[in-house]
Amino acid sequence: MRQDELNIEDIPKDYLTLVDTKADDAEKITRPSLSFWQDVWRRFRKNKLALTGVVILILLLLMAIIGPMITPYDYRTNNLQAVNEAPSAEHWFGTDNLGRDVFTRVWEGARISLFIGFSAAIIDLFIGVIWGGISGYRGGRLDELMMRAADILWAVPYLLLVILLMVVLEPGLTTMIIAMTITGWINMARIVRGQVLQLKNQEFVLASQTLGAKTNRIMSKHLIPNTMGPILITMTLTIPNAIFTEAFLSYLGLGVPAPLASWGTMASEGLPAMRYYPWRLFFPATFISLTIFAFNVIGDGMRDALDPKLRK
Amino acid sequence: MNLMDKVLEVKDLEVSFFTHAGEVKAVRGVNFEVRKGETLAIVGESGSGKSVTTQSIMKLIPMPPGKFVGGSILFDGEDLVHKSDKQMEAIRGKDIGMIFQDPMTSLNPTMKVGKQITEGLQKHEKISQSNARKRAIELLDKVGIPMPEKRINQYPHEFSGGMRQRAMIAIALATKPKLLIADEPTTALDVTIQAQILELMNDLQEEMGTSIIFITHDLGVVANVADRVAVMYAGQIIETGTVDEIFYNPKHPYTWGLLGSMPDMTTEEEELTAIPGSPPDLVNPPKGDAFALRSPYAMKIDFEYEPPMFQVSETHFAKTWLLHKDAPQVEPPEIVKKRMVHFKEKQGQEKGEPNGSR
Amino acid sequence: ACAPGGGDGGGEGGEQKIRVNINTEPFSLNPGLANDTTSGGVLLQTFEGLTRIGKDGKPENAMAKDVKKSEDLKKYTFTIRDATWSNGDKVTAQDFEYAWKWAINPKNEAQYAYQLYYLKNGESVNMGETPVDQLGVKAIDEKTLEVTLENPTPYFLELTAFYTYFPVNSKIAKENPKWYTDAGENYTSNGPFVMNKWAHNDKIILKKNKEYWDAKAVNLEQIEMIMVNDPNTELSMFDNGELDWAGSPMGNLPTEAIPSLKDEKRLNIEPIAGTYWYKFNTSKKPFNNVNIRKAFAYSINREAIVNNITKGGQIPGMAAVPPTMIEENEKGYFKDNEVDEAKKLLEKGLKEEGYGSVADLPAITLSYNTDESHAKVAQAIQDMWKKNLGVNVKLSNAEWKVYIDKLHSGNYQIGRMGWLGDFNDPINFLELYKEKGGNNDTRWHNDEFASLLEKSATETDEKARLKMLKDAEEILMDEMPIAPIYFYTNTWVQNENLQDVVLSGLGDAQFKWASVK
Amino acid sequence: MAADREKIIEVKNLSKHFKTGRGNVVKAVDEVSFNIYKGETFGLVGESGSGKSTTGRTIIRLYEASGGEVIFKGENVHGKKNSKDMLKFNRKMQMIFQDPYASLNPRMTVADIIAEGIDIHKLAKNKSERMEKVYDLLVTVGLNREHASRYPHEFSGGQRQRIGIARALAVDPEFIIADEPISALDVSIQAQVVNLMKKLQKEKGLTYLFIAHDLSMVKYISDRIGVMFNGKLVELAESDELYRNPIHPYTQSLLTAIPRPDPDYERNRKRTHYNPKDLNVKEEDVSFREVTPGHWVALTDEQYEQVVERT
Amino acid sequence: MFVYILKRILFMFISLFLIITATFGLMRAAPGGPFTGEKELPPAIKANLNAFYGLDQPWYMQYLDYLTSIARWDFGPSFTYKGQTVNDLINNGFPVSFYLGMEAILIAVAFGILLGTIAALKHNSWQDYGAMIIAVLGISVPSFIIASVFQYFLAMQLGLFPVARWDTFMHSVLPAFALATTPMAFIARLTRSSMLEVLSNDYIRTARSKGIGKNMIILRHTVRNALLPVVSYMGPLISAILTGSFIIEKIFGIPGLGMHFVTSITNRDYTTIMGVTVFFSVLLLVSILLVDIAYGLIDPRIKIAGTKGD
Ligand SMILES: Nc1ncnc2c1ncn2[C@@H]1O[C@H](COP(=O)(O)OP(=O)(O)OP(=O)(O)O)[C@@H](O)[C@H]1O
Ligand SMILES: Nc1ncnc2c1ncn2[C@@H]1O[C@H](COP(=O)(O)OP(=O)(O)OP(=O)(O)O)[C@@H](O)[C@H]1O
Ligand SMILES: [Mg+2]
Ligand SMILES: [Mg+2]
Repeated sequence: MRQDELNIEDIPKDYLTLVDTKADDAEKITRPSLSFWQDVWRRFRKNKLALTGVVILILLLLMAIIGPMITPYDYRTNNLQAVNEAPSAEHWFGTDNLGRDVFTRVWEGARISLFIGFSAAIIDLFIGVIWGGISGYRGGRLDELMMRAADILWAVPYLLLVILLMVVLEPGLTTMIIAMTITGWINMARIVRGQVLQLKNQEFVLASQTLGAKTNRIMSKHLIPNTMGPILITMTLTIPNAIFTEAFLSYLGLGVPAPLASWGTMASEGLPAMRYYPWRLFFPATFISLTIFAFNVIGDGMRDALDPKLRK
Repeated sequence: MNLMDKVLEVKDLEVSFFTHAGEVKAVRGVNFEVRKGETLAIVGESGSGKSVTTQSIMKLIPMPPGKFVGGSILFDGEDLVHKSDKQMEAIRGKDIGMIFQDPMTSLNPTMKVGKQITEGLQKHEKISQSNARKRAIELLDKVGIPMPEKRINQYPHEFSGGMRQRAMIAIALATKPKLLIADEPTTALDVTIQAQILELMNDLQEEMGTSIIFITHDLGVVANVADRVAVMYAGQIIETGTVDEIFYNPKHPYTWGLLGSMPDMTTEEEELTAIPGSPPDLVNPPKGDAFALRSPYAMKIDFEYEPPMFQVSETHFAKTWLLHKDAPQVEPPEIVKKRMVHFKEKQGQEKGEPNGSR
Repeated sequence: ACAPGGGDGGGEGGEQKIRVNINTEPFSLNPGLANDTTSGGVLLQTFEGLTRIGKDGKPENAMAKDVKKSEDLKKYTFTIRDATWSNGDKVTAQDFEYAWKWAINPKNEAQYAYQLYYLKNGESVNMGETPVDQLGVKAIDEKTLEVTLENPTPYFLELTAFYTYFPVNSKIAKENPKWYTDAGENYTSNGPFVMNKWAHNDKIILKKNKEYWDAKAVNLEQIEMIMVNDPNTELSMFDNGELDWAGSPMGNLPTEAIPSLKDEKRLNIEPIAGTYWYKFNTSKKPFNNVNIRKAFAYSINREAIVNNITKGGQIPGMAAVPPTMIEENEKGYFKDNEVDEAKKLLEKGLKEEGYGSVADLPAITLSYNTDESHAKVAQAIQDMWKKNLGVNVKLSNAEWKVYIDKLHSGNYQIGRMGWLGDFNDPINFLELYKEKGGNNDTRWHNDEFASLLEKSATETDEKARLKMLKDAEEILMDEMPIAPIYFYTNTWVQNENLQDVVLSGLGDAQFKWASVK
Repeated sequence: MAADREKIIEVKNLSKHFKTGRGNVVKAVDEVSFNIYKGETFGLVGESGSGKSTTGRTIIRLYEASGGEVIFKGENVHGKKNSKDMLKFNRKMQMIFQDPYASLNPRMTVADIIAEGIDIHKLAKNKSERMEKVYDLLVTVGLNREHASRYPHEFSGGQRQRIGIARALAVDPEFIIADEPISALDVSIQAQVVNLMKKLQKEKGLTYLFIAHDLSMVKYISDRIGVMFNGKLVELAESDELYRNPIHPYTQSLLTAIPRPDPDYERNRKRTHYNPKDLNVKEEDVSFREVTPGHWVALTDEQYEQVVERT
Repeated sequence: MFVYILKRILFMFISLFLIITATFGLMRAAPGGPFTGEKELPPAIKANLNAFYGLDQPWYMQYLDYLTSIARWDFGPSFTYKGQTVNDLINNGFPVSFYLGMEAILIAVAFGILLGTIAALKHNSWQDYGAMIIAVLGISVPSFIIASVFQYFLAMQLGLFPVARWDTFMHSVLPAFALATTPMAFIARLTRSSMLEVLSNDYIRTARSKGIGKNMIILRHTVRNALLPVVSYMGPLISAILTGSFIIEKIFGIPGLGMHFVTSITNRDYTTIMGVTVFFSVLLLVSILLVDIAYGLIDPRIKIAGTKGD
């Protein structure tokens, strides 16, 4: 304590004179000004695990870009003299059943899987959030209608839908994304709806209503930004789902045509070889898990960073 | 007063929370004591550390991020700071009971009220299921809940706010604790129900001789319940004294602000004396007197040196440089001046008839 | 089959019990309704037709004690052997007549009724144009069955071994039209085994038929047929001693396991009557051009495919009819991997079609139905065409029915298909390309080819007939509406104690003579 | 004296019923009538759950009324209106909410929160004008320009409540409903908000409906006070009158329950209890009547006579 | 409550009707029919078959036929499995799928909650991270990979379980676990986060202030409350596990209903497609309803009837 240094009995006179405290000073906030996202970032940064996730994701993205370029092989040229070779100095991740370099193919596949993962997540997010948001916010009949519609879509056999799509559309990434979108958003919509039901009676929403705000505005400015936490968690589940749905759809002939192969396809194809050529399963499966791990910890980190309860 | 009567003695307590933002020094050297059968009121604005102080006594601070940085808490002569969780479990609910701030969230919504009352009883006393039930009914009856036999089988959401708070009181009192900590038990209630609850606590205290720590920031309530008052600001006690001393002869500008900001039924058109600004950041507590920045009576020294506790009377202490013998004489706000006049009159009377408490 | 390790545990101390996998639930165990190999695989053990494919792969008399053929090969008179159904009823000529007429009757839902079109009036009866009793089959008495054919059919005795020609216990079937849906009293059969239990989608248990006329020859007491539709699981179960047989013809081996099984010398390989080929859509550019078709067909390295990709001992296919039927076809009509020739042909073809060079040729789409192994072959061939011809090929796969639909409607350029022989005669492979419609997705037609097949139908001289068929095949290979890739084989592992399981050239397994050592 | 003043709001027999599960109906507001005059502060007090918030929210049409009408400057608020009329109405009537934490969107800057009304009603021609208005409003409520770019979580409760006030003021309303604007605040900063509201009333001629359950604060700020109990208005009078001469037993119990920061007073306080069941009064018999000019109470005939006799 | 359930049941019928209609439409629009094969059937045979199965009727007649027979809970004969009706297929397959599904759900719920609880209690400790890694693996490794890994290591190498098939309880362990991993992981994550939330509730502090020990608090005060999100996930989970068991059934050779869900479509077995879809839809709708009712039982505050609008 400072007063120790001070002789209480004998304080200089000028110390004991009133000073003028300005009213403005009283309102001063001593903490530096941080925007909401700066604040989120500051807290996110403290989360080591989440940062690890970011690093992993960046590395994966980087490898997806440069990975195929750093080998002398391409993803499709066969070498039937060198099929199913174990990892070696020549082929870091070994070769597959057509003698192609697994390393090259893994990173080529990363492009597809990461793209699919991201876009499915974003599209599901888009539709799910809007659908669930409107359903929850408007409530009543419309809510009932919209949720029952989701139930129906959920119950109709997906495989049939996909088969029909296959006939109507050209196979390829776009078609695949459409196919994934058909039912992918439902989960998201359910979650967002639940959140919105809780949020819509919050006073800041009411305040906006009394100012005359329309549904659009309330959704975009108030409801959705405050549902980010659960949305992020749901998204981290959407991504693995998308990666394997892609494999399934490619298998059915809806996705990227062979010899291009995503992680999901490579893992599914590698599975029967597990006992004989484990590297063909190991590498794609590991990278899928790593991606999902990264998304999960980032999602968790984001959720914590966005949580208003932890903010003080 | 007899020193042996001390139920609780808190010495130089320091509690911090280690968060992403840094060390939140929520309690920064708090000293107080509670004697048998008395009510100590702790007042102070939101975030001043009232709850953290009292929850520290029960060791209910979440750790991490919370941590005891220093000081001791002597309960019946034993230091609670170093007790293990298991040891604390034997004390919690049995010797010290606690009533929490928000009756709406402090009861488990999925457990019947009766069960929530008997739970603690069964833990601390060897008592049969049916006896515990009987006790619960008795307790509910005592706290004024009609038809207790029926009510114990209901869930909290079927109770009104006032009833929930009474149920909380019943839970805390079930084991007849020596010390009852009531953390803003009436803040969420409306005045009529608040009054009922205050009366109830008063009655129970007289009946059982319990010591009470009563936390609130409502000075009206303090005036009603307290024997002694401690005023907290920014993690420290800045003034403490008997209820009369605090209300009629306050010395700290923050206490003045508090008293000035409450209109009473006679306050007319004049402006209320608001305390401007917001509470200080406890991660980087201001140098010197934490209140200086918001105080109209701040002196230069306030920004440099933390004031010591100046003694005003045998029971009255205040932590402000204004009490320094060389400090300028300042004019407290009108309201406070009126109160001081009243105090002088009272003191005059008291000399005639000593020991004039209730 | 002398394999060290593995496949032990089987028939527990010489007990005559075996366990095999049949992949899936059979569609129907009524011979008249069955239309899939799984059903066929079961029926072959439980029923017996007039003939049976013997150990030597030739049809031999079974229910028929004696067969008389007319001069023109249009009339067959069968004398039925003294035999009984598993419930003791006599097997009669009427049972055959009943079964065949039931299957051909348009009121019944027999998908394979066309197998009976060889009988006189078969097709018109099935179309409802002729009454059922006009079908060319007649039970003269209990023991005599007279069969009249539409055309002389030199391979008719092969056909009578096929399940659609199996008899049915007419007494029971008349009383109880649903006799075939479950094992039990009503389910009687006349083959070496009788169905004891049918747990749908799970397993079928066959027991030795005590009433079988040749019961002496039958050694096995029980065959448990389980339905596990996963090759890896099948092999795992075999390795774990839970199966006595894994792989073809009833089940499947995982391709990835084949090299190591081969290394361990456990693998059995047997060629069968089946060809894996690519069809060209000859109605569309550029495959309307024979030189381009040939170029594509010649530039495939089949040797590499069978050695490195399929690995199951398949034979590179340079002919349409498998060598199990025509031995010389092992050599084929052209040379494998003839890249230089292919390049020349391509150049020529492109010129004919007005393309300046390969670069002008739009990317070719190679279609296949969704399957791991088809995908592999397609990718390999895609790469070969790219390397050898410089052609860009896109791959496109689709779910089976969608794929079939695509091919049937001519909505493809090159499509994969395979053919497994229904009966042991080259005609079965060649007639696929006889007409423009029907199964001929290539839309190719050649009058000479067609007339050769036509003539072979009435040719009674075996040698002359074979010559005609070979000539026809030569035309087919010269016009190249299809590019054969390889001939199928059966690959399997089996309990080393299990012996005398007879596999026919068509790839069927018969357990009649089998036993556990 | 009230008759010649301009009525800004007339609430006539307003009811709001909520359907809850099992077919039950909660009569949150039941046939409530009162007027508010231009420039005054009308206080509404009553126990928790008596329907104060519901009344306020129904007036501003956050809830559709189940019965009765609300006439704002001669126009029925609950009449069918197109969205343009609604927008106009939204400008004239505003609301300040109880919870300073829940009523500000944690993910918006203070500037965006305050400017929300400006954006919706397109009151600013361009960005800089919008920001100017925001700065003005901040100064008006005693905050400063730097606060505009900050987020609500950086403010104390009192400051937050002032932001809420600035948001309401942004559209230049004439009438503000303040639903317990201070109940959630710590006593020491309640005064900040009350002082500000008074100052604004003086400067801008605002009219307030001030909802609270703490009579001392309400009395301090209000000109007239209505007391609600169980969905009904039980007493209405000028604030001094109500304090001097509470007639309804609930009002009496409310007044005697208010704790005062005065230990001597508290030691001697006597509380009147109110339990409607004790009184043995049938609800049908009760009607709202004027006892003395401007002082209305819900009474039975019998009680009315007693009261009139007394005065 | 009663009225509410009645209303929900009415909605169920409407939903069901729409599902049937949509499925019928999709099914008929999909290329290929039940008799499409490599070898195209002679037209006569095709015509016979179509007549036999009523496919020669105009589509609306077929549609009405389906509707009326579905109303009688009679799904007609299977196109693929001659002599078996779709009801037979369901009656044979469902008990197996149900057993497997329930075992998997039990595993998923029990282990998921356990894992989630541990993670929440030891928040930010190695136990938390360990549980988290298990959960992430569970989410990211699909059931069919898990199944093969189990089969290889636990059945073949260690010989702890049979490789495949459906017979004794031991046979059901591996498939049930394989089926359970993903939902288990998800439940673990749900439980963890809701547990963390519950643990931060004031009433947990109240319980502690009574001197209740840690384990008791978890048992009595947190689990029930933390279960709500898990329960709301149960509705979709039940149907997902029952319909999603196809791959597991295939790998383990289990005669369940999940298989028909897929093969009926690839076979274009129209009646089976309809039957199985209707059956699963009813299951889904009922389980969603049950979940909503269970909600009210777990949390006395929730009046199920009061959840929708006002
Ligand atoms: N778990 C925690 N983590 C971080 N900081 C905390 C935590 N709990 C309390 N604090 C901080 O400690 C300080 C004192 O809080 P405390 O709850 O004791 O205030 P109080 O005086 O009880 O206020 P109120 O009147 O609002 O209840 C506050 O600044 C608060 O932010
Ligand atoms: N949306 C709603 N649905 C059902 N009941 C409601 C709803 N809103 C309010 N109520 C009920 O209406 C009654 C009046 O509530 P209201 O919020 O108006 O009271 P209040 O006087 O503002 O209370 P407080 O002082 O606690 O804010 C209460 O019984 C409440 O439970
Ligand atoms: Mg507190
Ligand atoms: Mg309210």
